[in-house]
Amino acid sequence: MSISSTELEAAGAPDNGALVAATDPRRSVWHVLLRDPSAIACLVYIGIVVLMAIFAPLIVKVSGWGPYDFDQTAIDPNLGGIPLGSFGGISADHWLGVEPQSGRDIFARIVYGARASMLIAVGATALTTVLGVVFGLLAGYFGGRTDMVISRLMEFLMAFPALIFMIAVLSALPADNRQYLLVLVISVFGWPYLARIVRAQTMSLKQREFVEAALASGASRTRLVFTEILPNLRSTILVMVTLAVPGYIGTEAGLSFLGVGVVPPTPSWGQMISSSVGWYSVVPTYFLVPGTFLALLVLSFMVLGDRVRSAVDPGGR
Amino acid sequence: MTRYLVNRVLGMLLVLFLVALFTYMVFFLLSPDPAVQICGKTCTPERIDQIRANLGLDDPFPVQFLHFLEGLFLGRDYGTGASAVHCSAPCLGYSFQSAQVVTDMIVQRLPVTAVVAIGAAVLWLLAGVIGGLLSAVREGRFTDRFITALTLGGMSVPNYVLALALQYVFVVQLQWLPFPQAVPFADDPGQWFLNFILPWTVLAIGYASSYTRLTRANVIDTLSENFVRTARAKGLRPHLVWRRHALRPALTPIVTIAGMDFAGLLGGALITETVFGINGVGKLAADSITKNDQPVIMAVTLLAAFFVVVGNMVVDLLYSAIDPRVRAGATT
Amino acid sequence: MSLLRVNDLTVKFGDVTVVDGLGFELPKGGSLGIVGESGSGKSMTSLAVMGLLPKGALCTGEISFDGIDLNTLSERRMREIRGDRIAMIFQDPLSSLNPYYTVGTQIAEAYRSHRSGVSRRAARQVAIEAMERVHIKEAGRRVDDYPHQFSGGMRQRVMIAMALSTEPELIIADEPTTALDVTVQAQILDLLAEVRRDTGAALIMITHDLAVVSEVADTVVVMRYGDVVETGSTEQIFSDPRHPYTQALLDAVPRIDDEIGDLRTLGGGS
Amino acid sequence: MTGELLLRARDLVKQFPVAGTAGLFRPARLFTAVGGVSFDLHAGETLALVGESGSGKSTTARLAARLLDVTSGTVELAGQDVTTRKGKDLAAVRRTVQVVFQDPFSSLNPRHTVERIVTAPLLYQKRDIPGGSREFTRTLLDRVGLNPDWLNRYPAQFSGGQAQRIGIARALAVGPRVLVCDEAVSALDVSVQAQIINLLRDLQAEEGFGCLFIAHDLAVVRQIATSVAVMTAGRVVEAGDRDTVFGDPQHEYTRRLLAAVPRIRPEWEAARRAKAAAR
Amino acid sequence: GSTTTGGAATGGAAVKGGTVTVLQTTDFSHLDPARGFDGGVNAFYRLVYRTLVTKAANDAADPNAMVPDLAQGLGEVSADGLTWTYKIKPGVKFDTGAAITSKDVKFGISRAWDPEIGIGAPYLRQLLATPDTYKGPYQSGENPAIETPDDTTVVFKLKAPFPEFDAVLSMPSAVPFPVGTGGGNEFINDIVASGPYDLEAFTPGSTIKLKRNPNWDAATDTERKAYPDGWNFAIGIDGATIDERLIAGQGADVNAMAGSVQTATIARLQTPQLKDRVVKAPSTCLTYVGLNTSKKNISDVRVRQAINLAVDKTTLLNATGGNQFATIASTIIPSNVSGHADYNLYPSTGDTGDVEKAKALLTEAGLPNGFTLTLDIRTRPVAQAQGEAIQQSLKRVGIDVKLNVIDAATYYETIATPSQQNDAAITGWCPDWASSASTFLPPLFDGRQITDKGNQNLAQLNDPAINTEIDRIKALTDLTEANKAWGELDQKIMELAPIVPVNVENRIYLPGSNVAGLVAPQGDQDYAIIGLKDASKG
Ligand SMILES: Nc1ncnc2c1ncn2[C@@H]1O[C@H](COP(=O)(O)OP(=O)(O)OP(=O)(O)O)[C@@H](O)[C@H]1O
Ligand SMILES: Nc1ncnc2c1ncn2[C@@H]1O[C@H](COP(=O)(O)OP(=O)(O)OP(=O)(O)O)[C@@H](O)[C@H]1O
Ligand SMILES: [Mg+2]
Ligand SMILES: [Mg+2]
Repeated sequence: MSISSTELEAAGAPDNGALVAATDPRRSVWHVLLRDPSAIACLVYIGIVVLMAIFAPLIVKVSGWGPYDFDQTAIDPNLGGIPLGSFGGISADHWLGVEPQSGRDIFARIVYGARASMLIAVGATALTTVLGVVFGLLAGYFGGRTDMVISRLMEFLMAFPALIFMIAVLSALPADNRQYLLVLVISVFGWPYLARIVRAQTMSLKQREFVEAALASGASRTRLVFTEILPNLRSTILVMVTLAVPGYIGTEAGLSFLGVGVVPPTPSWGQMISSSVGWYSVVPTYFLVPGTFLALLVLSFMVLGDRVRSAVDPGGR
Repeated sequence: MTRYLVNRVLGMLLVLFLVALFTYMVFFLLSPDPAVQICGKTCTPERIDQIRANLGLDDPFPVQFLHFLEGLFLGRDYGTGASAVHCSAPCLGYSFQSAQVVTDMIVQRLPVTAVVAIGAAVLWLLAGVIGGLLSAVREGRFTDRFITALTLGGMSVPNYVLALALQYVFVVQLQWLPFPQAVPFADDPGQWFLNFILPWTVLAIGYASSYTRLTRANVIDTLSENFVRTARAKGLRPHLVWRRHALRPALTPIVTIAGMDFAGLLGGALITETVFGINGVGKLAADSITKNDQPVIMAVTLLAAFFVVVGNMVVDLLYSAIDPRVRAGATT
Repeated sequence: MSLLRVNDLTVKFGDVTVVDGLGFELPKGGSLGIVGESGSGKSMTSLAVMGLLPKGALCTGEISFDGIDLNTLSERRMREIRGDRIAMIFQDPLSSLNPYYTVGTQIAEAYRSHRSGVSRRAARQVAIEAMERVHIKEAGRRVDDYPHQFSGGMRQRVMIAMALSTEPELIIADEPTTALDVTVQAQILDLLAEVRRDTGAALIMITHDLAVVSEVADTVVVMRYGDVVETGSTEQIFSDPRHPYTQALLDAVPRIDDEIGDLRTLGGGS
Repeated sequence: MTGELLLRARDLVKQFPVAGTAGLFRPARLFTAVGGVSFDLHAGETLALVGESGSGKSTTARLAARLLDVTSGTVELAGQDVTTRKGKDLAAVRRTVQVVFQDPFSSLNPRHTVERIVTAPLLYQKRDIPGGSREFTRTLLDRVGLNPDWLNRYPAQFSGGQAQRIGIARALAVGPRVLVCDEAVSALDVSVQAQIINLLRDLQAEEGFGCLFIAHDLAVVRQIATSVAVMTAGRVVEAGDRDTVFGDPQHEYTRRLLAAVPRIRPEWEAARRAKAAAR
Repeated sequence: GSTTTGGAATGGAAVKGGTVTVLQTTDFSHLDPARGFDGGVNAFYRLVYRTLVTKAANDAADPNAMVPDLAQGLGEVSADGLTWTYKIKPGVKFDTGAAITSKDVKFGISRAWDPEIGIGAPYLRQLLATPDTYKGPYQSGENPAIETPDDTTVVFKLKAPFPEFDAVLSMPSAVPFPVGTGGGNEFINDIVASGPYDLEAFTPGSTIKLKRNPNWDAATDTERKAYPDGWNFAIGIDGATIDERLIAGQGADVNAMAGSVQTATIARLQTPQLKDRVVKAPSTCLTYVGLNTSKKNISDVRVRQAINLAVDKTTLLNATGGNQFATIASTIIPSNVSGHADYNLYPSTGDTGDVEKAKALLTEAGLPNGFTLTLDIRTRPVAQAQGEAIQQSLKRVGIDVKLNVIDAATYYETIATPSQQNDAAITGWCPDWASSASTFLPPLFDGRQITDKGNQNLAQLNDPAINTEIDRIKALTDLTEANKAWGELDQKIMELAPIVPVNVENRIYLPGSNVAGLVAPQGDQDYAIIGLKDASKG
C-alpha cells in the first residue's frame, strides 16, 4: 500500500482554507453540478416540471382551461373529432392544442399529468430506496443467515418478469387508488436492484478498517450500520436515486401506456401518449407533446444522474 | 464443481417452485372465475357449477396447484368425455377462452419471439460494443461526446414512442420499410429481414445504449489496468494488446450481462410486439392480459421466470468458464 | 560506452512537473538504484524510459539507449525494443498479470512477439525454461496455471521469467519486492542477482527501501519531488551522503543490528 | 517485567470456515488461522508479534482485543476473564484495549470529520467528553503532533503519516491500558515511519500502557519492542526478550527471518556515522 | 332500410379468383360455431359453415330476411306452433364428401347443450323441449327434442310457440356436424366445413387461411357467391397500422379489407380517391347507459328522466368519434332494425341536453342539489371518453359522476352480476337478428329474466305491464304486426327511462381498391359476396 501523492501534497502544503472547501465531501456534488451547463439545464427543466406539478391548479387557472373541461368548439365533429386548426389546435386559447374528440386542453393535461407522473416516480423511488437500503444494509452487514434469506428473496423477486407480472397484477386489481398500487407494485419489484448494490457496497465497506475501529471503540451494531456505514453509501444512493427516478417515470408511463396505469380521467403522460397512439399520423402534436415532455424529463434525470455520478466518483465508470 | 452445480440447480428449482406457487396463488386470488368465462354470455348458475365440477375448479387451492404441477410434469386432461382436451407434459395450462392448450399457444409463438429477441440481441451487442469501443478510444473527444449523447437519448425515449416515431417516418412517410409482419424466413429472406428491422431496432435501442456505456466504462477501466501496461511493456503489437489484453477482460462482464438481459427479454418483447403487431409470446401475453386470460398470463409469467432463472445459472456457469478466477474458486 | 544515458529528463502533467531535469548514466551490465519516498517520481522515470507514460504526460529530454534516443523514437521502433532489449518488472505482480491467460501464455507471448516464426510449442518450451530459470518447481506443469493460482512470490518470479525470456540488455524493476515478505524478498533479490550474473543484463532497481538498494545497486540516484537530490556510487551514498536529505533519509531507516534509540526524522512534526 | 500484568492470552485458537465449502447439509471445512497462542503483556511493555504474511498475527491481535470470538482459549484483561463477554459486557474491554490499524485511510471513516472520528470511542461508550468535544479534540491532536485547528477536516485531506496520527489520537481518547498496533507503520515511508515510531515510544513513556505491536518488518520491531514473539502458520515458534531473540535466535524459522532482512553494509554505516560525527 | 353510402361496389364488380386478405386486430373467439357468438366470427362462419336457415345476403332486396340455406324452404310450423319441420336439400355435402343428413344437423345442434362447449347463442337451448338433465351428445347421447324421421327431415319440438324459429336456426350454434365429431380441440387442426371454404392453415392468434371446399356445390347455395379462391385472415395487427396499410394500399394490400377504421383515420379519408373507397354503414347496435333502477335515487323515474334530459348527446357523439361514426339515438331500437319507431321523449336543442328541465325534475324528486352517481365503464378509450363526456354533462345539473373503470375483460361479467353492478353503466346491445326487435327489447327489459349472474336487464326493470306486453308480442305470428307492436313498446319503455339511448354506431370500412362487393346494410360485412375486381392484381 503506497500513499498517493495528493495526500502527500496536502501534507506538505501549509494549512489553507481553500483546500478544506474543495474537498469537503458534502459540498462537492453541488459544486460540480452548478458548474456544468448541461446539468443546470436539466435541473431547470426538472424544476419546471416539479413546479408545474405543485402549482397545477394555479397554472390551469391562468391558462383558462381545466384538464377535464370539454371544448366542443375546438374540434370538428365531421372528421372524427379532430382538433380544428393546424398543429393539433394550438391557439391562444389552447397553448398546446386540444385532445381530439373531447377538445380538452392538452396544456392543462400536461400540467396535471406531471403531477401523476412525478408523484408516482418519486413515491416509488422513495419506497424503493428505503427498502433497498435497509435490506441491502442488513444483508451486507450481518451476512450469514440474514444475507441468505434476503438474497434468496431478492433472487426470487428478480426472477419475476417484472413488467409482465406488473401488468397482469395491476389489470386484475381494482382500479381505485391506482397511484398507490403503482407505487407499491413498482417498489416491490424494484428494491432488489438497489439492495443488491447496497449489499455489495456494505460488504466491501465492512472490510474497511474503520468499521473494525468503530467496533473496537465500542459501537453497537445498529450504531455501526447507521452512523459508520450508511454515510459512506451516500454517493451510491444519490446516484441510484437520480437514475431510479427516470426509470420509474418510464415505468409509470409504460404501464399507463399499456392501460394499467393511472385511471382516467386523471391524466398522466404515459396515458396521454397511449390515447394518442391512434392519432399519431393525423394529429402528430397530440402524440408529440406528451412524448417530448416525457422524453425530456427522463433525459434530464439521466444526464443529471450521469453528472452526479461523475461528481461523486471522478474516476469514471 | 459438481457439488456447486448440484447446489445451484437445486436452488434454481426452489426459486422456480416458489415463483410458480406465488404466481399461481396471486392469479388464483385475482382471477375471475374461468367457469364463468366458459359459461359464456348466457349462463345459468347450474351450468357454472357443472363446469366447475368438470374442470376441478371447485377443488381447494392446494389441490388445484398440485394438479397444475402434475400437469407440468405428467400432463393432464381438461374437461370430460369426448370434449376433453389432453394437455401433455409440460402442460402449462389450458386457455378456456380460446379453448386451446397454453403450451401449444406458446410453442407456436416462440419462434417469432426468438427471431425478434435474437436479432435484437445481435444488434444491440454489435452496436453497444462497437459504439462503446469507439467512445472509449476517443475518450473525451467529439466522437465520444456524440456517442454519449446518443446513448442518453436512446435510454430516454420510451420504446413505444420510438416505435411509433420510426414507423411513422420509415413506413408511413418514406415507405422504405413495410409495416412489420412476421414473415417466415423460409418464405422470403429479404422480406423477413425488412419486416424485422423495426422491431429489432426498437427492442435493441435501449439495450444498445446501456451496453455502449458499459463497454466504454469497462474498456477505459481495463486500459488502465496494470496488466495492459505489462502487455505493452512486453512490446506486443497494439492490436494484440487490444484484442487479448484489453477487450477480453472488458467484454467478459458484458457477455454475461447480455446473457441475463437476453433471458429477461420477454418483458421487453411485450411492448415491441404489441406496438408492431408481431404475433410472438410478448403479444400473446399482452393480448391475454387484455382478455384476462389468466392461464396464459400465468404460463407466460412462469416461462419468463424460467428463462430468467436458467439464464442466471447459465451466466454463472459461463462466467466460470471464461473467467479462470471464478472457475477455480467455484464460489458464489 | 554507457548502455543508458538519461539527460535532463522532464515529465509534466499539464503544469505539474513530476520529474524535473533528471539525469543519470548506466553502463552495460551495471546496476542502478533509484530511491526516494512515495511520489518522488521514481515510477514516472522508469515509465519514461519504457515509453509507457500515461496519457497526458509530456516527456522532454534525452533518453539514449545504446545510442538510440528513445524519446524521439517512433512507437513502432520503440515497440521492438520494449520487451526485447529492455524489460520491465512491476511492483504488484497480481494486477500486472492478466487473469484470463495462463502464465505460460503470457511468458510465451513476450517471446513470440519479438521472435518471428516461433511456433506455439517452441514458445511454450521457452516459457517453461524461463520458469525453471526463476526456480519455479514443476515448471512443465505449472506453465498452464493461471496467475491467481500462484503465491505472491511466485507471481513475481513469473514476471521476472517473462522479462528474461527475451534475454534483455536492461531490466527495469519498479519496487519488485514491496508487496512481498522479507524471506520472499530475499529470494527474489538473490534471483535477480543470479540472473544478471548469467545474462549480463543491466538493472535499474526502483525502491524506497534503502537497505535493498545498498545490496543490489552499484550506483544510486536519490530522488525527491521529481528532482535528483544526489547521485553517486552506492558506497559513496551510504558511507558519505552529501545531501542533507540523503542523510536524513538514512537516519530514518530502522536498523536490525544497530543502536536503538530515537530515529532521526525529516523536519519533525507534521 | 516492567509492570502489572494487563493482558493474558492462553491457548488462543481461531478457526474460520473456508468459503464455498459449505454444502446443503454439511458445514464448511475449517481453516485454523491461529492454533494455540499464549502470551502475557505487562504495563509499559511492548510485545511484538512478527512473522510472515498470513501467519496469524492480525487474527491473534483481534482475538486479544475481543474483536473476534475465540474458538477456544482464554483472554484475561487485568485479571478478569473476558473471553466470552458479549454486547454491553464488552464495554470494559473497549475502555481498556484500543487498536491502531494498518491502513491509515481505510481505518478512518472518510465521511466523518476528525473531531467526530477522534471522539467516537467516547461517543460510542456513552461517556462524557471532558472539556467538551472541541477542546478535547484539540488537546488530543496536539498530543499526537497535529495542528489542533484541523479538527474539521476530513481524512482525505491528510497525508498517510498524519492520518495514522489521527488513528492514534482516537485510540488514546479513552485512555487505554493496552494499545494494539496492527502493522501501524508498515504502510508508511521510512521517514514517516520513524516519526510514528518515535511518537508511540514517547506516548508509551508518558502513559505507561502496554503495547501489542504487530509487524513484519524486523528492523522496526527491533527498534520498538521489549519482547518478541515469532509466529508462523498460526503458532508462536519462539518468544522472549528482544535482545535474546534477535541476538541468539533459537528457532530455525527465526534465523531464516533474520537472515532475510536486507541490511546496509556495516562498514558503510560506520563510515557514515564517523563522517556525521565529524560534521 | 339500407343506408349504405359510397362504396367499393362502384367501379368494378367482383370476379372469380384471387385471395382476399382480412386484417384484424384480434383473433376470432372460436372456430367452433357452438362456442363463437359475436359479429366478427359470425361473418367468418358464413364462409365455412351452413345452417338450415340463414340471413339473406347483404346485397339482397331485404337483407334482414331469413332464407333457406341447407333446408329446402323455411320451416313448416304446426298449428300449435310447437313443432317445426325442415327438409334438407339434396346434394349438400361436408368437406369430407359425405352428404349432410338430418342426423348431422341434430348432432351439431345438440352440441349446444354440452356444458363446456355450448357457450354460443342460447336460443335453441331456451326454446327446444329438451330435458334439463341433457348435457349434449357426448355425455347424454340423443337430444329428445329433435327428431330425424329420415335422412333429410328434421323435426324440432319447442317448449312454447316461437314464430321466429327460422331466425333461431340461422344462429351459428345450429351448424350441422358429422355425428361424433367436434370434440376436444380438433378445431385447431381442422374444421368440418359445409360452406364454400375449408381451413387450409390456422395459427391461433396470427393467421387463418381458407381454401375452396371442393365439395361445396354452388347450385345448392343461393346466398354465397364465393368469388375468391382463398381467404387470408391476418390477425393481431394494431388498428392504426391496419388503417395505414389500407390507406397506403401497397402491394397485396389492394386486396385487403378490415373492420371499421379508427376514429382518427376519418380525417385522412377526405381525399377523393379514398372517399370513393369508403363504405359507411350504420350498425344495428345501440350504445346506451343502463340506469340501475334498484339503486337509491335512480329508482325514482323522475331522476332517470332528468338524466335522460341532462345528457349532452352531442358531446357524447364527439367522444364516440363524431357524426361520421355514430348517429344520435333517442329510441331503443336502432333505425335499421325492423320494428324501429321514430320518436324523442327527451328533446333538446342541438341534442346538447335540457339542463333547465332536468333540474326542475330533480328538484321535483327532492334532489335539487343533485347526488353522486357511480358509472361503470370499460377500460377502452371510447368508453372512457364517453364516460368523461357523461361526467361533464351531468355536472351541469349537480350530479357528480364517479367513473368506475373496470377491466375490459371482466366488464360485462361484472355489470351482468346485479350484486356488483353500480348506479349506471355504459354498454351496448346488438340484436341477434335484425328482422325483428324480439332479440332487442325482451332480453333488456323483461323483468323475469333478471338473474344473479349473466343478467342482461341492466336497468333491473321489472314492470308487469311491459312483461305482459312482451309475451303478447312474442306470440304474434305476423311479423309485420309484431314489429309495429315492438315499436310502440319501445316508446312505452322509454317513458320509464330505464336507459339513456346514446347513439347508434356506424361502421366505416375502407376496403382495398381491388375489393368489390362490400355492402353492409346492418353494419356487418358479408364475406360471402365479396370478391376481387381483378383477380390477377396484388
Ligand atoms: N496520470 C497522472 N496524472 C497526473 N499526475 C500523475 C499521474 N501519475 C502520476 N502522477 C504524479 O506523478 C508524481 C510521481 O509519481 P510516481 O508514480 O513516479 O511516484 P513514485 O516515486 O513511483 O511513488 P511510489 O513510491 O508511491 O510508487 C506523483 O506526484 C503523482 O501524483
Ligand atoms: N475472517 C476470516 N475468514 C477466513 N479466513 C481468515 C479470516 N481472517 C483471517 N483469515 C485467514 O487467517 C490467516 C491468518 O490471517 P492474519 O490476518 O491473522 O495473518 P497476518 O499474519 O496478520 O498476515 P498479514 O501480515 O498479511 O497481515 C490467513 O490465512 C487469513 O487468510
Ligand atoms: Mg512508484
Ligand atoms: Mg495482518
